Amino acid sequence: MAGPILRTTNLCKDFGPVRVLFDMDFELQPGEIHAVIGENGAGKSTLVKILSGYHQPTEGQVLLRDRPVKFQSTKDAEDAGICMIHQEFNLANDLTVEENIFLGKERRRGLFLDKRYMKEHSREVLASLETDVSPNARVKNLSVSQKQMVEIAKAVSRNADVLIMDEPTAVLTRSEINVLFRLIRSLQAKGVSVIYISHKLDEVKELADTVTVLRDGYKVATQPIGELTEDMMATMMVGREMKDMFPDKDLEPKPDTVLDVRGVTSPGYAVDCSFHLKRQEILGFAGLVGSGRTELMEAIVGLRQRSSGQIEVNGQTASIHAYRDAISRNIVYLSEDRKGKGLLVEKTMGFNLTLLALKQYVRRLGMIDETAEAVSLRKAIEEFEIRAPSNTAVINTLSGGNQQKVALGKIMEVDPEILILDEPTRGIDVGTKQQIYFFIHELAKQGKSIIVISSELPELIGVCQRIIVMRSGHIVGDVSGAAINEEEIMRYAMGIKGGNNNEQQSAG
Amino acid sequence: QDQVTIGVSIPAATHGWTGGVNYWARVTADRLQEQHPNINIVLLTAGSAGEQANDLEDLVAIHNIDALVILPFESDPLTDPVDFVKQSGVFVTVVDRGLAREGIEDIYVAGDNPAMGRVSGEYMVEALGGEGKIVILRGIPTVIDNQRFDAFMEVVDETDIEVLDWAYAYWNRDDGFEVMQDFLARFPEIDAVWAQDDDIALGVIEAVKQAGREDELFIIPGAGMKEVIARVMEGDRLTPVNVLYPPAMIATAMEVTALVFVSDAPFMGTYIIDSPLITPENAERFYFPDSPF
Amino acid sequence: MSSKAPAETQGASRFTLDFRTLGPFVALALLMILGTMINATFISSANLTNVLTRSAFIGIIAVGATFVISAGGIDLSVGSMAAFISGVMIIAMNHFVNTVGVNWTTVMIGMGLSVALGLAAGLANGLVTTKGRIDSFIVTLGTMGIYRSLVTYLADGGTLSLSFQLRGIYRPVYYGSFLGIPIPLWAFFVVAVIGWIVLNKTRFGRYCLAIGSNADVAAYSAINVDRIRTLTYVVQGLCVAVATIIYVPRLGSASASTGVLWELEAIAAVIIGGTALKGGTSRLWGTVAGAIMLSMIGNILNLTDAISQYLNGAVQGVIIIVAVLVQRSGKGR
Amino acid sequence: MSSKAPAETQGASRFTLDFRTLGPFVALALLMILGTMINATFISSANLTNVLTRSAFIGIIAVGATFVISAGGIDLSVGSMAAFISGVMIIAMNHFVNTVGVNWTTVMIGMGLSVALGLAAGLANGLVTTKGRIDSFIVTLGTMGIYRSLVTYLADGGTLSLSFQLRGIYRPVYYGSFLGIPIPLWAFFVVAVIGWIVLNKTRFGRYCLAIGSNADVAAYSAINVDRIRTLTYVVQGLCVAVATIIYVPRLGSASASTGVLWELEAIAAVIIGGTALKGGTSRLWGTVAGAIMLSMIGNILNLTDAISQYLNGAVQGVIIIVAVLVQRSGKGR
Ligand SMILES: Nc1ncnc2c1ncn2[C@@H]1O[C@H](COP(=O)(O)OP(=O)(O)OP(=O)(O)O)[C@@H](O)[C@H]1O
Ligand SMILES: Nc1ncnc2c1ncn2[C@@H]1O[C@H](COP(=O)(O)OP(=O)(O)OP(=O)(O)O)[C@@H](O)[C@H]1O
Ligand SMILES: [Mg+2]
Ligand SMILES: [Mg+2]
Repeated sequence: MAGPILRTTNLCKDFGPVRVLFDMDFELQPGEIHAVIGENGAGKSTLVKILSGYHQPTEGQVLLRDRPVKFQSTKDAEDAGICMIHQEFNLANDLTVEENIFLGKERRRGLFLDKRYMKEHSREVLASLETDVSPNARVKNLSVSQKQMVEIAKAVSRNADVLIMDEPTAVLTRSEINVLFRLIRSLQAKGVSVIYISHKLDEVKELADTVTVLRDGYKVATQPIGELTEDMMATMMVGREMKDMFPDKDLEPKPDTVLDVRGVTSPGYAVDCSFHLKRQEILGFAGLVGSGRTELMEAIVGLRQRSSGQIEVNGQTASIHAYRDAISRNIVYLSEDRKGKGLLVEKTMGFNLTLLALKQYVRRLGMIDETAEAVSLRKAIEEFEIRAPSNTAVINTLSGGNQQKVALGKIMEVDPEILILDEPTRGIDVGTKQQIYFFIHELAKQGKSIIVISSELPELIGVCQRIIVMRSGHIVGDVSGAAINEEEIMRYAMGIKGGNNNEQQSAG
Repeated sequence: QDQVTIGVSIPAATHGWTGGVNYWARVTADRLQEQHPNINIVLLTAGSAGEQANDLEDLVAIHNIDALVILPFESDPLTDPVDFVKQSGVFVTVVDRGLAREGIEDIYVAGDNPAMGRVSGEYMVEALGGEGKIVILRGIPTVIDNQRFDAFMEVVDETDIEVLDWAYAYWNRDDGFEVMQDFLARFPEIDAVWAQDDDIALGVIEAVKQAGREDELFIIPGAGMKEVIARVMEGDRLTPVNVLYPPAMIATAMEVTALVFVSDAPFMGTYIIDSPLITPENAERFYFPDSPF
Repeated sequence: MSSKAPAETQGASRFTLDFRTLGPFVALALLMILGTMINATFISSANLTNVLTRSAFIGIIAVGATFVISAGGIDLSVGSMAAFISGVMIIAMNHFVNTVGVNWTTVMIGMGLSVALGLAAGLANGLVTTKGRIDSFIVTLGTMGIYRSLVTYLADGGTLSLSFQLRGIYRPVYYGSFLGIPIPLWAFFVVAVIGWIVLNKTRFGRYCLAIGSNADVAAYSAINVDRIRTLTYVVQGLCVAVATIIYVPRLGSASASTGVLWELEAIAAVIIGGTALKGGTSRLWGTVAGAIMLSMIGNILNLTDAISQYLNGAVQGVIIIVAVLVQRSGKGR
Repeated sequence: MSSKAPAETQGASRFTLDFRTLGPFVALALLMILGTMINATFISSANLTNVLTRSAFIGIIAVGATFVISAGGIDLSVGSMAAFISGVMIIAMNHFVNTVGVNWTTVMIGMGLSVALGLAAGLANGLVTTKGRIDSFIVTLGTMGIYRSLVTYLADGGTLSLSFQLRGIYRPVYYGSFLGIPIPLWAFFVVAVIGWIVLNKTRFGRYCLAIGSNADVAAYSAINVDRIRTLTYVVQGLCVAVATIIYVPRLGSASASTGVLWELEAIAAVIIGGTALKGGTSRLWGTVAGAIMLSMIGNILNLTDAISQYLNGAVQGVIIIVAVLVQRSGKGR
């Protein structure tokens, strides 16, 4: 086949009075893996949403195999062979994995659903993703990474000619990413074209054939990957040179323990976990998907049932039964599930920003000081460089990365001493990531203590002084200093090192 | 002659009897307006006591009525609102349910609820020969229902008639059917049923038929629905009699009220509408095939 | 299938799973034990047959309500819709008795008309809800008033009665039996089985759940959300029509008071059965159990005079809440 | 602030924004024009005062319902709760008239009792819903039956009447005026203003909206979801108590039929006003407009005899649907 399979000319998109895409000329060649990168809010998601029928362009054209097309809905695009994995989860929570994978594309035998086929097929697709999610599992009971795998499975099972992936790996660990890449390459071998959006430039370098860079709604460049380095891509994205991704490791934890967790068990998820956190420490939590890190933290801060275990804060036993008990001890938790647990997507930035810390804004007669809220909002927008259509914008209208920034701003409102950040840089561009790393570092410097859960090992290695590794609900490793390197951590995570369960619980 | 506006306020047609009231109010209004060009009648129906109080306000404020004919949804709650209307200089006729305070109304057209219970009771005693087992289906928990029930019990209590149990059937056929089904299942021996209302009775009849116990008992309905009166006329064994409680009393009240304005004769006072026993012999007199009730 | 899934995820014990699905049936069993203790007549086959047969109307309507609710809607108009359809059916049959005669054809015409009206009324509810983008609560509150008024108007405030000659023919549809089981029960059973199959084995059923769970996701999955939603109201209308066909031969009449509060009973049956009011789940057999429970409570209260009649409603309320508590207690949340 | 948000999303023009919030008021204005066209007396101050005063009961109850609904719940028990509270109030006042005497103290005791009962009944609804983890629809359907039965029981099937001596004292609370405006209207206004402030300017109000919008997010924002939810029912109970205090002097009695269907009217007022049934939004002034509209429709139907009384319900239904359509038509979606 000659010529691009999918092409746009002069594509523009307005949301009300705001233009977010300007004269976009984009080309996707058959069988290529085409990465789209750019800062948060650059317009990546908007572009691919137009290509897949979620949005209609304000101006310009989309051409499929050189024929102009006007997708009125995702159905039109899917019928034309274009399928997209949404940046935000697009799954029906009450339905099962299998039901979601086949939603809108059910296979029937006569009048009835061919459940056996669909279940089998779901199982196959999930197996090809090397994930152990059951087709019968209900989506609302899955962890975010499992949900992401279901999203991918859903898209893959549609046998599209053009597969669009909007940050599929934001919540995946390295080994899952490897699986995904193998899958993408095998699809490519079958002639499928892939648009791949990611903020992880190393992945882009590894996977993509071509890169398009967007900035502020404009296309900056389209280049073959060959000559590009990660630094060059970052520079094109951000518009300035990027250096020193991570802050210096010049901080040493203070000797006093601020958080001491002993034998915490959350039935079904985390078993007898013990660890401690010192003042000024940045402690990482690594592990494969489903290792129970999220659940352990939720159990610690009172968001999840705890069947046993003790928690000491600043040397005193703390009875934390509800999240507000944790908050009152200046412990906050940033959820990995931004849309489901982190932010009210139908409410404004301001509403969300102050929700956790609302007590601080209460004045005379229990009235909320809206002026003070507005001040905080402006400060947060400045501090986190949140890019929003307006200060009263609803979360739904922010780009994924900017939503994450609001979520970060929200927990900072309570001025915490201990921060537990679950995937804090999920969906954040390199420039901002760098800011967040320095921000974490700065917080530690101010004497705060931070736990970072991340599926990106380089990130953990870059910012953390010590890293705890979890595997299937158990703490299996604890590395610090020179021992912090990918091989070592992976060995624990995969169970090659650290042996079986109970040995290392009170390590460190 | 001056224009006269008469407001008529009655309960909405939510069950058979009130349906009859609505019918008679409408036909009487049409007839009176035709006969007396200077009379204008405004008819309002209400779904609850509160709504009826609203209607009274509207009749005074908007329609500027000279006379009010009201069949109160309930006596007590409407006493004050009717008093208000009276105090604004309106001629007031109260129908069926007397107000809780005396001396408000100019004319009272009274249905006799205790009489209805008493007549039913007396027939029951007579037909059963003073002994037997009966069940009772009552209407909606209201004062009217209590009056009928108490009067009935007063008669029956003196005899050897045993009331097996009673239950509310909400003046409704479906409830009559279901409650009777359960009574039939529960009591192997029932000699008679006081259904108190024709709608309830029609449900009871179906339940009895279904259980195949038509021969063992009889039913005393009440009010005077045309279907039931037809049965009485035919000499149906299951419903040998009926006890009148005529919805047409609203027509009487409207008529008398209109006469106050078109003739100079004094029509004040109380008009009692009897609750006679309807038997095959006199049934024809109470049969109005055009009425929906 | 829908019943199995959660257990698999939570890796929880089989027991939780079973208890959750069985919840309504456990509650039903407890209620039956209670009934038998209060009065042994309760368990007699005659009484149970009465109770089950009575539950058929609400039950059939509740099957339809399960569709509407699982897709995230609500239909308050079912009771007055039933009254309206009964009324029109009776008028039509009384009319055709003169031209067509006293025979099954006339009854069939009435039945056909009932189905047509049910479908049309459901369609109207559905279209106004989806096209007008109005909350189904408001739309069906409105149509509830409309149908109720229309039947009052048709009956001229009184009662519409089926011609006595026709009743003889039509009667067996309520009072007759087949293989010893009353026809209404057969109808209930067949409607429930079909409902279950449609909800659980067809694309339409799956789409209902998807829409109830998350309408945006459904729309993005190329589902015609408006059409499916509208169809749920049509299914509800059809169920009301079927219920009406069984209802009319029972008393042969319709009036302004026919079907009052049926909507609340039907919705209660659905929710007692374990379907969530917010949509996204469905437990059709739970609905069936819920409907039976509701008519059983009334029956039990009629079998005893231990409790003041005035307090019937209170006992009913307490039992409903306790029944739901019983079935929820198995859940972890 | 919540009222502004959605419009901006759509990046739509200011007009859309305004229209959406103003929707119920536009509908109200249209209704008033209709009323005036039908009968010029409609617009007379005497008539308008009547209508507004009448809307106060439902209006005050609907203010409470706005809290419950915005937090994602529903309360079906308000009508029978009002009846029950009226009944207890009347019994108590009749009792104290003998010991305390025919004076304001007795009336105040009654009022205090009303408030206490309202709070308790609301608390019961809230606790059963949250602690029992039962759908509020079922819980309040149950308590609806319970309160209704209790008042029937207290009234012994008949009517409870306030002693006529006391009525004279208590009467002005409904029939009196202050600065030319009837007391019930003042009460409605004050309750609405307080309700608006609490919903829009306090932490509690914020939390209601957060919970209604997404209860998980609320929990992850350290909000005590169960407590806030429970409190919304308590607020509802308090509003019912206030409405009852105004209701009792109007008719001076309570019976089994007091307050029937008020729950539907209150919920309808809330939804007509623009609050979504699924929670997460609140339009308190919309609720006020909705309540006024509902009583205005009844009034307008009384202005004319062009329409058969039997069809009142149909006209009412149509107007409700059209009113909501009118206000929704401004929306993009
Ligand atoms: N529905 C909407 N209404 C108004 N503005 C919107 C809407 N959706 C997106 N935007 C705006 O469009 C711009 C581009 O958003 P987009 O989601 O395309 O960014 P992105 O490149 O995908 O960013 P990220 O990396 O953070 O996901 C942002 O400024 C965003 O706020
Ligand atoms: N709702 C649920 N029901 C049953 N099992 C669950 C549920 N959620 C998670 N699990 C299981 O609990 C364990 C830990 O879950 P989870 O994947 O959230 O851990 P994690 O370490 O936080 O992973 P991630 O890297 O995705 O954050 C896994 O075995 C997972 O399959
Ligand atoms: Mg994006
Ligand atoms: Mg996690």
